[in-house]
Amino acid sequence: MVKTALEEFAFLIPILPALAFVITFFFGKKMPAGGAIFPILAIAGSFVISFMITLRMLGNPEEVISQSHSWFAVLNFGVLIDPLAAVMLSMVSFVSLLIHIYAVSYMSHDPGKPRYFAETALFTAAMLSLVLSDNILQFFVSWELVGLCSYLLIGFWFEKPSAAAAAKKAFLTTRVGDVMFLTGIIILTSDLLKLAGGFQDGTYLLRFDEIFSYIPQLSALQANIFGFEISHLTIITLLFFGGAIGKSGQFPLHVWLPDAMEGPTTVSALIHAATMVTAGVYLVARTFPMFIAAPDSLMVVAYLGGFTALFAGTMGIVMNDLKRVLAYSTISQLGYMMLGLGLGSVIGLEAVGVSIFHLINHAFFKALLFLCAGSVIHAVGTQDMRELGGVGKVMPITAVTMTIAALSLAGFGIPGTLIGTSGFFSKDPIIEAAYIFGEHSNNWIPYLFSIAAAFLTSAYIFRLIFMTFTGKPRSNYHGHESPAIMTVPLAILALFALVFGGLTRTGFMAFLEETFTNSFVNLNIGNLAGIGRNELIGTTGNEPLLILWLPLIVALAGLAIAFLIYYLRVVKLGPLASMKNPIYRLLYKRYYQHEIYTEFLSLGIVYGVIAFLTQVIDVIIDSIVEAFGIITVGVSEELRKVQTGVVQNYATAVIAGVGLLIILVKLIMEVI
Amino acid sequence: MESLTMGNLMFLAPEIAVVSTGLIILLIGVFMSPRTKNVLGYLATLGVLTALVLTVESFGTNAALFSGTISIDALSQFFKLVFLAVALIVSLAAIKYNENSDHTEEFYTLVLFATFGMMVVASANDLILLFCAFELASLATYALAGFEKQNARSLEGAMKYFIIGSVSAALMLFGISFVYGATGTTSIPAIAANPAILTGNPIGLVAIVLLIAGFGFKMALVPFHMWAPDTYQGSPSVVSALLAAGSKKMGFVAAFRVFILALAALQPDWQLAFTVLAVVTMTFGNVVAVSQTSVKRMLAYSSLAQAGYIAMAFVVMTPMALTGSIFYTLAHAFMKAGAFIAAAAVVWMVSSGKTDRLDIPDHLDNFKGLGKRMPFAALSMTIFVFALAGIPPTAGFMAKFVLFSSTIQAGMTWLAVIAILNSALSLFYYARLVKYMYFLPPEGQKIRMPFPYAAALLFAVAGVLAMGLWPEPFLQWAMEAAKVLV
Amino acid sequence: MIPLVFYLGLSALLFSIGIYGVMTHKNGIRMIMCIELMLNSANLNLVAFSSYTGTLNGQVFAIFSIALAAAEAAVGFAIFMAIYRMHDKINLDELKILRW
Amino acid sequence: MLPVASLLILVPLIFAAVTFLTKTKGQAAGLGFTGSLATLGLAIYAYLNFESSTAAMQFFESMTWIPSLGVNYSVGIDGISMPLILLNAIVIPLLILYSWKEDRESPNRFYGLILTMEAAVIGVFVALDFVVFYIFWELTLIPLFFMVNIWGGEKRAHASYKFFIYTHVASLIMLLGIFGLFYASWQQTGIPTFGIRELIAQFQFFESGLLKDAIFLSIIFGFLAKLPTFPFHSWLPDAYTEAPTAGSVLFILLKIGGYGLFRISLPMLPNTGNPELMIMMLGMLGSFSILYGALVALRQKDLKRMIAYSSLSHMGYVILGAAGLVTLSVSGAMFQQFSHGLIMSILFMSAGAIQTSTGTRIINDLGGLAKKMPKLTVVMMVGFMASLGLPGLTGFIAEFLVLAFSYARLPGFVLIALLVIVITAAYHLWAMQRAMFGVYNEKLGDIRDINSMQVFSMAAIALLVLYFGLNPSPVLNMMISNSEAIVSLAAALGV
Amino acid sequence: MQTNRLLPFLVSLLFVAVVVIGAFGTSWNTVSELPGNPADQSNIEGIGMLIFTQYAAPFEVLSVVLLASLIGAIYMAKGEGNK
Repeated sequence: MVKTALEEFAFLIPILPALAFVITFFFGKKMPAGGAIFPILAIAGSFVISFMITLRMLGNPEEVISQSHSWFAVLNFGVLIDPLAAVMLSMVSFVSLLIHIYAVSYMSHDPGKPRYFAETALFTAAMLSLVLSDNILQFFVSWELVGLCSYLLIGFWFEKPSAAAAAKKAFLTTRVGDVMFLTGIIILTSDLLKLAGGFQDGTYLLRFDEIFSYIPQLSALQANIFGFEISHLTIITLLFFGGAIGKSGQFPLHVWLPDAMEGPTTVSALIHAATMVTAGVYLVARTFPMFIAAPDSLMVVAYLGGFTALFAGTMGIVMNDLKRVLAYSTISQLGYMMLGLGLGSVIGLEAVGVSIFHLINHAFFKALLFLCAGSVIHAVGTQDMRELGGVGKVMPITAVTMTIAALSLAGFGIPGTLIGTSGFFSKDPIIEAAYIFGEHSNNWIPYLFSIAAAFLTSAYIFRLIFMTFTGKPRSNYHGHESPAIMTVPLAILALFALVFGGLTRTGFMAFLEETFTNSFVNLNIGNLAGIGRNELIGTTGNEPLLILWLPLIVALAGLAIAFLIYYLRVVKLGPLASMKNPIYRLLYKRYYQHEIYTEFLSLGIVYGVIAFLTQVIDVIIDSIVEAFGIITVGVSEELRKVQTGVVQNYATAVIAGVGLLIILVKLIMEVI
Repeated sequence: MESLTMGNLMFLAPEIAVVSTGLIILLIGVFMSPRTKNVLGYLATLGVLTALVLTVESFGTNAALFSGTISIDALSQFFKLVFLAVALIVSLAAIKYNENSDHTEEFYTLVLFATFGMMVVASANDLILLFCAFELASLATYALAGFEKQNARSLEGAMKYFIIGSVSAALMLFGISFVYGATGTTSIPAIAANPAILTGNPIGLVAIVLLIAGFGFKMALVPFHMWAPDTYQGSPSVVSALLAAGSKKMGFVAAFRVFILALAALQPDWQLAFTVLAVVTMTFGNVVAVSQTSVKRMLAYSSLAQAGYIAMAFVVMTPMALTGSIFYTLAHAFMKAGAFIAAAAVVWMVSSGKTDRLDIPDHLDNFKGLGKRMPFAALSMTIFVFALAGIPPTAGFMAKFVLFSSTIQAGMTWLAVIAILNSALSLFYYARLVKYMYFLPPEGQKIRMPFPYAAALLFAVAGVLAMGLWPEPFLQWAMEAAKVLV
Repeated sequence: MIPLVFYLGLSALLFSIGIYGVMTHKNGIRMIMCIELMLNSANLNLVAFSSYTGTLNGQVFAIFSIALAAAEAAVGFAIFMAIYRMHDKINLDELKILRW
Repeated sequence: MLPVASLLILVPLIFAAVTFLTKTKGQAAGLGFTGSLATLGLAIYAYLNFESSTAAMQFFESMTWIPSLGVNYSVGIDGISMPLILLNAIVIPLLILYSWKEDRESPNRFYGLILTMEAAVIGVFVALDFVVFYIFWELTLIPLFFMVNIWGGEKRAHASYKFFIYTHVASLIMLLGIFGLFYASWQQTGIPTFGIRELIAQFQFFESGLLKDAIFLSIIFGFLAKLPTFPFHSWLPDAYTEAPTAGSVLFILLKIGGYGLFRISLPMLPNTGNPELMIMMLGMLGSFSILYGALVALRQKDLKRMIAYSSLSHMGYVILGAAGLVTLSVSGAMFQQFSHGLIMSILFMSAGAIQTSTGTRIINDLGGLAKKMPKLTVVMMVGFMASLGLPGLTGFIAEFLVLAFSYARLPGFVLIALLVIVITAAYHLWAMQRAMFGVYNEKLGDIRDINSMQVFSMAAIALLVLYFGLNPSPVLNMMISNSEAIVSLAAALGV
Repeated sequence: MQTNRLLPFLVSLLFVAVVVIGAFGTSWNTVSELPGNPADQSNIEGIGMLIFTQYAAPFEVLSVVLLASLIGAIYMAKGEGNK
């Protein structure tokens, strides 16, 4: 009986925060703390439901919750809670709950509190709805709504021009990805209709089970693009991945994420570290059966993920802004997750487990990093690391929790044992999988990407730790430790960042691997991989010892370098970190992305050339229309002069008219 | 040779009513003082109204009188309805125009005699009668056009009207003489029965074009239209209404009778001639109207354009087209007469005030803010110009609807396209007039509309809307009339 | 017997002379004279046809048309008198306030 | 059962006539509001008694009018017209509320014209006879012409002329097509009729493919110019921009072009000489309009002009969906009409509110208005988001249906339209950022937020946008029934 | 009007040419013999008969024409002092 009861509450998971949004939005002003209590209670409710469902499902992963209702036409909305969704729901509601609590204090001085809490509540609702959607359209709808909330929250301090600009940039850049995603959905819809031979009564066209059941047929459809025969499934999955690129800040659509740090730090923690940006990873995981059945798609995912992990790391290492370092770190870690998923072409369903495991752990330690950074910014009033230093003395709790988070991020742990941070248990399997991939296909590029990125990760995060918390203050700030309402969430998160990975390691992956074999869908991943011409091989853990230890070694190397340069200051950075150094300039200018994307592509090509030319065409079309009027008036002005006013001329006209008309008619009659 | 009985005379009751009213007015007017002469206007209105009722009642009768020189049929009765409707509007409006004038009786007698002439033309079944009646309508209106003897414009308009009218009369007579020479008769049915020489010889074309010139003068077809803008502009507005709405239709009915009934054998020739004239006329009228600043002159050019549309019937020559064309004449009578009366109201307003442009009393500038100064005049003028532009639900729309659609039916899409584009072009200047009336600030006081103008406008508006909203009876009559021609 | 076309030619010539006069003379009186010439050339036509077709209609028509021409001339002269009163001359080409 | 279809025309018309005669502003606005409420009541009555699941004509009335031409006064409501009638009936009372507190000269004319417009537009929607249809079609021109000319902006005269004459020409060309249809049918059946359904049914029996194409093209030209679509849109930016706010909203509610497309052109399309070509043409016009409108909007400096071009871009979806010729794409196109009416009303009301308080519409002269006008900002944000196709609001439903289901037939054009989504987002967000966010431009002085009436009316529309975005079925279902009828007709002919 | 006589001349020439060509090019249907000596055979009687029988209607109309032109001419020609 408990089971049925729980199922019936499932729909409340997104509804509760949504209601909180409405209440806080309209009545928040009249309430203490901007009505924060409603979102907190609602999200707590969501968390409880999610967590209970997850717990129950751990025992019986085949029995998933699936409810569908007709929305419009052949489309539906519904709830699907399978292992994948369950862990995501729990994580999202949990992190969101902690951050909301933290924000009560963090935002306490801001007059826009009601708006803030309303928008974050809406965000949570949308994110939860995204996670538990049972069809691709609801997924997309929620996907867009979280994007909207991201836009609104980045631009929360809209009076700051930079915030308004960053919000716009975030929305537009992710919109590029969204359009690809939408295109994928549209092609998918069109293909499904074709394959199903029209609308079938009783089936919901875009529900995941329906989609998955057509994977072989979709794969068989071929399109000819520039002479290449490409499977429709590949096109669709790549377009989906395009959406994921935008949302999860993968190269080349990662540019918005660092700018998004213009929003309040809590927003960065919630949206741009823990939850929304992982939606892209979640999308790929959710549609993993399609990806694995599509030739070449996972390869693209792996390459782009790996490259992003490295690429973002290089920029993270030169940033001076506390939050920007974290932002690049997020991009880099999301790259890891993508890489993990991409390696599914070799390790199969395990990739989902590895990647989502990293996603969850990342949520904890990255949220923690941001909240710690927020704590520092809240106390000190600046986020430029060059002006910080020695904060550890003033804010010990923050310093400790942040160091824990950093260790987790860098992936410290002892291979072969159960000792290690959360990040260690989820990042290392990815790197190991990359090794297996390399071994299997003699393609070492993903592995090289991942190992290099691991080094950079360690380097930039300890650079941050040392620059911020050690040494002497480099500017005149007055800091103080944050109040308990802020430090308690920090501590909770620190706990999770430290031990969650170690505790759940074995069960977690096994649990997630049940995602595609249950009462909702029952897929044979091996067969699907065959369709995608992917050969699956064994699991991780049997690599040479060096390979197991290598990630730790490079992480230590990174730590050591950071320690030498930023703590002991044995190396003078002056000439190296100057704009005269082309490599530094390239990194500091972030590979000239602003110049290429904003100034050249957007303003130059689209706005300056294409839109300008269209406007010229518009003027021409308009002039043609106007010309009719002008010509008519001109002709009229001339023609009226025929009427000279002299009666003799009138008579002439009459007589000439008679004569000419006779001749004219005669001539025409002759011709005809 | 049948004898003239009272029964036969009853067929002519409308004509008799009109002409005798004219004579009575002339007679008693002599003995009245200028102040009491207003009564004459009402008397004339009453006479015209009586004739109108008699005409409507006589619908459906057919008769041939006076040795077959007069034919009473649906066509004649329909056109009499047109002329009498115009005469009614003009008589009503002229009550105000002739207020305190010493020459009321002359005015009304001439109006009524002109109307009588037009009515006879509508019935004429013999070229001699047709020519005489045509001249009657012309002669009476020459004097009317110059009725404001102290007004240089009025006189100039009358003079031009007279010169071109006389030349055209001569041309017509010349043309008739050839027709007579070729057939040996002046009776329309007899001509139709004996077209051999005309069809086989060049003189047929010459005669046709001469006749077209003669009728085209009244119809105001380019290039026989030259007098029209000047005269319409210069004449008193009520007279312009009579000319544009009434006497123009006389040209059409004469042309219907002479070309379609008498010279049917020469259809290819006159069809071609009318094709050229119709297209040139509607285009010229619309284009030149665009740049006019005098409202009456603009209406004159618009009247040219409308003549071009009506003349399309001679080109298309299907029963539907003739129906449309005949329907159009009635619609145009209401619209154009109404529009000129509205202009007359403005001219009156201008001359009774001091703030406006007096040199050209019907200048567009004087229409500024008319919506505030004389709301009813502005509203009815708006209805008239929108009707002229063919915007539903007005008579103009229905008329164009039937006429243009018949062009499509006959497969002359090109002609329909020209006509439609012209119609769209016309909106340009009509809309400008509306703009002046409603969108520009008034430059004078609000003025109470005199009753006669209001009554005349009301009648015209009623006609325009009735024909737009309930065209069925009018269409039936027009169809009957068209049947006479086919 | 004089062929009919001679009459027709003559009347056409007369008509053209009238036309030419109307087109070139400025004086109103002369113009009316020219118009009369045109009307009369048409009458000549009518009478000639009447004789050559052996019907009398044409001559009746001619009589009517003469009467009409007289009436027309009367109205015309009256209009010119009014014009003369106003402008002290009847040069019709100078009356062109109404144009364009 | 009330004769709802006729009453829907008559009630606003009568109220309009009475409103014209009122003397004071209070009377005029009150009477106008009452009239529009009465119409709304009728529309709701019709909706409640409406059977959504059938494509059949309901509330049908017919009377002979001009028997000699086969003209009947016949009216009726079906799933194509019902949503549009509702749209007008809902928005116009709110529009009157919106402009309640504005001071303007001759309020009696203002409110009278709004009601006249309502009557004329509803007249087009219910007409089942081409003559009735055309009469109301043309009648819609006049109130707008007056509206723009009396209360419009600086270049109002030019704009109103252009709009009036341009669309009149298009209507006349459409009229030619109607004539062709009428006579060709008359010739075949021997019975003259102007009945829309009868003539469309007869259309397939015409022998000459050329004739069919000519008729089809000339009729659809009238609709396309009214919608409008690239390249027949020149009248739109000027007219929309120069019109007063109420006029712009009335322009938006003027959904007769798209309505004609569904009512008349689509059922005819499969029977034309070369349906594939026609579909390609429509698809091309649709996607080009989407692209073109968005690109030009991107470069506009004037807020209202930008919205006007965005409207052009959005109407492209209507054509694209219609060309898709699949049940759901056609329904999507119909839904786009409905949704566009609501969304653009908000946008034009917002632009109008900004102009009234700041005195300018130039986006770069604004800035930071969100601080001074928070209420407006919220509603405007909903409008902008809906306009750029954010899910959860009506715009998305329509765009998704159109794009997803037109793809099968017109993949290339759908891809073009998809690309534009980013540009659409770009100009909306740019305008939002420049006008509403950032530092407040102190040159604008002290400005006021929108008044409570305006908040109410705009928020009501915004809520509708949200409601129908979350639950489109109430209107979408009736559209689907009718689209099915249209598409099955096409499918039967193998198109 | 010395300046502008060429055009009128050409126009009249055109007119006369057209009419003359038309008239000369036509085979008129004429009686073979003209009715004798007009002095002997008066047609006054015939004309009179026609006017009062067949053409009574034009005759009546003509009377109105004369009256109308009388009124018109008198009205126009009368010089009322108030110039």
